Amino acid sequence: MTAWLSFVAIGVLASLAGALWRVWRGPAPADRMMAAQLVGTGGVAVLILLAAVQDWAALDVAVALALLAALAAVGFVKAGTPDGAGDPEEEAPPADMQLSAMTPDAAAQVGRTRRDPDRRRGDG
Amino acid sequence: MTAALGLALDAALCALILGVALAVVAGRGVFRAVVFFIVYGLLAAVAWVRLDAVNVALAEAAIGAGLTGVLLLAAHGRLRRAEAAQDLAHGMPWSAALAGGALAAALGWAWFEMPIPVEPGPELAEALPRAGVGNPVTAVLLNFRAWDTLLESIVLLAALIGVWMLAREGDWREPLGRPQHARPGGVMAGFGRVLPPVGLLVGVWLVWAGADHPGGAFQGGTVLAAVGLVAVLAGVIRPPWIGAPLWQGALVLGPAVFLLAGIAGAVLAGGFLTLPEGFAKPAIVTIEVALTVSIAVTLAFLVLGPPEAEGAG
Amino acid sequence: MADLATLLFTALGLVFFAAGTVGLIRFPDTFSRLHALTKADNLGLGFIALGVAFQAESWAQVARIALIWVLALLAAGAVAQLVARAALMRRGGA
Amino acid sequence: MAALSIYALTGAALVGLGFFGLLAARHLLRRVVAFNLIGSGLFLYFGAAATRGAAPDPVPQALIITGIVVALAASALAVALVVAQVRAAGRATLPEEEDAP
Amino acid sequence: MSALLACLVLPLLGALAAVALPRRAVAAVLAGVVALTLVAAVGLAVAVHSGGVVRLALGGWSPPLGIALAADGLGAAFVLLTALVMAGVAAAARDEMTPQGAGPRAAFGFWPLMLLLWGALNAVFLSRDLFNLYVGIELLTLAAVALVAIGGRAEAIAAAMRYLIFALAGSLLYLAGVVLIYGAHGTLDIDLVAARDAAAPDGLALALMTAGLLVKTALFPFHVWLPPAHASAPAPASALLSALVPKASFVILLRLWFEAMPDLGTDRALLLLGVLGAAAILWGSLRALVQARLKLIVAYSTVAQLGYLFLVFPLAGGAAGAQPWTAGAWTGAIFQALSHGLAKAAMFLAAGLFMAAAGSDRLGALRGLARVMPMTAFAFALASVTLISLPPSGGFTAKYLLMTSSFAAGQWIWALVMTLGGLLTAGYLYRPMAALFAREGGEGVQTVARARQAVPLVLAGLAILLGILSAAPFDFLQIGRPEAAEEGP
Repeated sequence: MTAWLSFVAIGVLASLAGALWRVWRGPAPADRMMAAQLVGTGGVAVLILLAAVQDWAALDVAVALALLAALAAVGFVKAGTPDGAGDPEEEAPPADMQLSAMTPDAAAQVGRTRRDPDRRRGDG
Repeated sequence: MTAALGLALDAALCALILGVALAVVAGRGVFRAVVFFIVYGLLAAVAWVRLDAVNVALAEAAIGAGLTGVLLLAAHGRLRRAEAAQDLAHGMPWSAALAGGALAAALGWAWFEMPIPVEPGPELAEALPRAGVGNPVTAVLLNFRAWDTLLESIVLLAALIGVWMLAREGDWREPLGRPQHARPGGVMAGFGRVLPPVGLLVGVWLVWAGADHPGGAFQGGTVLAAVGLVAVLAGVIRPPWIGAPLWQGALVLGPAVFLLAGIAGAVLAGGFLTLPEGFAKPAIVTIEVALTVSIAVTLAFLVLGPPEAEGAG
Repeated sequence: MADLATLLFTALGLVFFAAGTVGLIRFPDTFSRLHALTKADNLGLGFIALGVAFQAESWAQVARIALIWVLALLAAGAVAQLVARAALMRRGGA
Repeated sequence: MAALSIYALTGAALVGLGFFGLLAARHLLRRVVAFNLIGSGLFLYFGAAATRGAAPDPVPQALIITGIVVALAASALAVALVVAQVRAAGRATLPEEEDAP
Repeated sequence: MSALLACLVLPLLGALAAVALPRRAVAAVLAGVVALTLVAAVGLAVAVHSGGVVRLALGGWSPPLGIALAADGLGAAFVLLTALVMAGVAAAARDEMTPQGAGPRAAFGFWPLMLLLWGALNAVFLSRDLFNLYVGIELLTLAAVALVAIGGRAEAIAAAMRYLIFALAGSLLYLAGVVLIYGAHGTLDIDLVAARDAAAPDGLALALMTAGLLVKTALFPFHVWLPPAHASAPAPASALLSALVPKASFVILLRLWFEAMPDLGTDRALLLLGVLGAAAILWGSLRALVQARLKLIVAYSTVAQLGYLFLVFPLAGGAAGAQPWTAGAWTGAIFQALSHGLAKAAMFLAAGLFMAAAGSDRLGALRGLARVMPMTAFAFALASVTLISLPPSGGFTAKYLLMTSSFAAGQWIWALVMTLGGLLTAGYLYRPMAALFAREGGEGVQTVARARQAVPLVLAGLAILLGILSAAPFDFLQIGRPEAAEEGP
């Protein structure tokens, strides 16, 4: 079984090479991102396979990788928004983003989250 | 058969790693380099598992692929306007290629010339049972070479103060990082609410398991930092400002507990950083928990960057 | 029996990964690549996870494998949606 | 041992590639990336060296974890400096390296 | 032992307190930490003087498992130098680095960074473990780069960036050597490395570590990062950076070439280090001659003065063993490092006061300042005496020792370089002195409090005192001196 699982791991790695070609080519940043995402998923798959082959502790690595891949993905998406700090689901704001230029609910969001530190200060 | 397949796996993995590294260095475009670097981190984590170093694999997955990636991505998001500027040197920089090649060749040569040392095997085998924890890497980090680890936790603090020194004068009292925003009720905001509880669990588990299984303060702290960052990026929580007392306390808690434990060792057990046998495990766990808090907060703040006012390009 | 299940599911997983990669390389535009991809790689991971779960020595390991898959699914789903949106915005703006 | 040599030589090559990148890159963010590549390659080399004996030596693993964390701290400061540099000077290169296109 | 411990722990605890405590409490804590650490440094020196080398195995684990610390004459002397300079800088910056004076950002950052730098320096001066030294110099680097960045202006940020790139490249080269050492010998302890069975990659390891440390010490031709970095930091930070930081990597170099691997010091390698040092003396001095700003003159002077340190390698190093002149050369180089540290700190602090008074450090703006600030101008002149190596300063003793050794060793070329360097030093320091002591100018400048003017004077005076009392420090520096530099029968 170990041999077979190693073989599958090699196969997944080989398919990752194809995904890497897409990261290289692009052309859109979204292409690079999605391809990188595929590499991430593939890496997690390889780690799961290695857990069975070598050491079950590798599962913890896979968990950490999956979690951090999610963070990197959010970073990806954020980096793609006009001001680098937004959310593609907001209406496209002008390049020089100001509070006044935000959609009402986005402004409300900023206003709401801004109250948080004050509340914390009250607690502490 | 299995051995041959294992070797093939290693070869394939290393080929991918080298290809990715080449793409990082040689490809035009900063965004491409950053994306390839994140991919590199993923593959390196797999390589560490192959090298029977799960503790390192955890650190690499969390720090190399995760936090460093987000750090670079966020910076790239800021710098797009400056990207028109020059990316690589013009033409082929032969002297750089020569230097890099010589260094690689020298290290490659050294690999085959390097004898396998006997030390510190015997000393280690003798001392490990007295170290208080079952995970030998944790024993080295928090007992045998605790002074390294203590200094390292302070290195993080120094870097953070350095990052803060790059704030603009007028922004000093603002919350840390750029103001993040997301559509309320949207996918990203939802993400920022679902992921943190899961991540919290994983982070705490890694610290807890670290005493006897792979894991530890740095790995767990990094995961916790990532959790906080997701929440901040998704606009769910707002980061504090410099000088918020509770947070400043969290920053120094780990190094302070570590230093004070070290001094206590000097007073009670006859040496700085000496953990009395029998008391070593609770001491290590206490230090680890405090360190985890500080590491998580410091790393999250490091990635967020200096405080910045609204609307400042 | 467990070995057979492992064999079957991991093989299926590998097929899906390969298919995802082919799609990623061959499909003509960003959007179709995106759609092909998110389905294929998560199915691939799912099958591999399932296959390996048959080899697990304890329920804790199975639970961790499940957690990994859920995390990957969650991330991939959310990200696909956001990326599609971002790509759309960029295309609309250009 | 053969497998270990693969990793060690990969590590050595990574150090060389990273060093090349550090010297050849102009964009400062690329230099930060190259620096990380060097460190990572060095650690891989070290990790392979640590696995040569009968049982893996935990000391290098601990040192590598320390090194990874230190590298992150340095990277974070470097990235913040790049951002500040762009804000202050409008470009992501060092002033003396802005050779004419 | 408790003094050694206090030297390591107090600055770090102080730094943590400076981050966590509210602003008002910080001032009191700072004063306490600075005073106590100074006392501890003196205590350590006394302990080493009376009882010989002080050793400590951290955590009760002795090498190769644990990390060993040791305070020998060399280490204790640098710890004491650091404490003196730090105390001086703290006193000088007390009124400057406040929210009112320098803004909340600099006022918050300067104090913890200064203390972290202090902790890192002491950790490096006392450590016997190669990897621990790596962590120490990384802490040092990050704190130092952050101190440059406090300057805030575009040129300071570019200088900090350049500094960081060079320093990180240097750290990685050093680390590569450490990896090779551990890979081959399974130990990182300097004494165990000294007792190792030689292995083929040892030479490569030493070369890599040395290259990395040379970059960090800003030896010619790796010096380009230093002048802009030291010139664009705030004056108290510049004083720390120029007086102390390059000495840390120099001390590691001494430990490597004289204690860990003296067997690898081939004549050619030692000669190369000496030639680079000589080139640094000449090139740094020539560059200092043509600068128009005082801080840049002082910074290029650091490049030149660091060059003298490297003459120790051809004069005292090598596997050939002890020669009658090695003790003199070895001690001379350390004297140079100590007296340069004191004098350079005084110079940068004085430059800061001139800038505060005249609003600029262009030589033209400094004309006639000596009449308004006689004390500071006198301190600057006194520091110059040490750098030019006029008797009876510490700089004179240093160069006297180095010169007699070079004649005794038959390597008179170094003496020639030193003579030339002395003349050039006099040349580049003449220009700011001529401006300061000019008869006209100096009207309408802001006055600076006397207490602040006293600090550079004290530091410059200590550099002179080092020369007058040279016999006692000479003996002190022999405590725990490595065999390779031991005097012959």
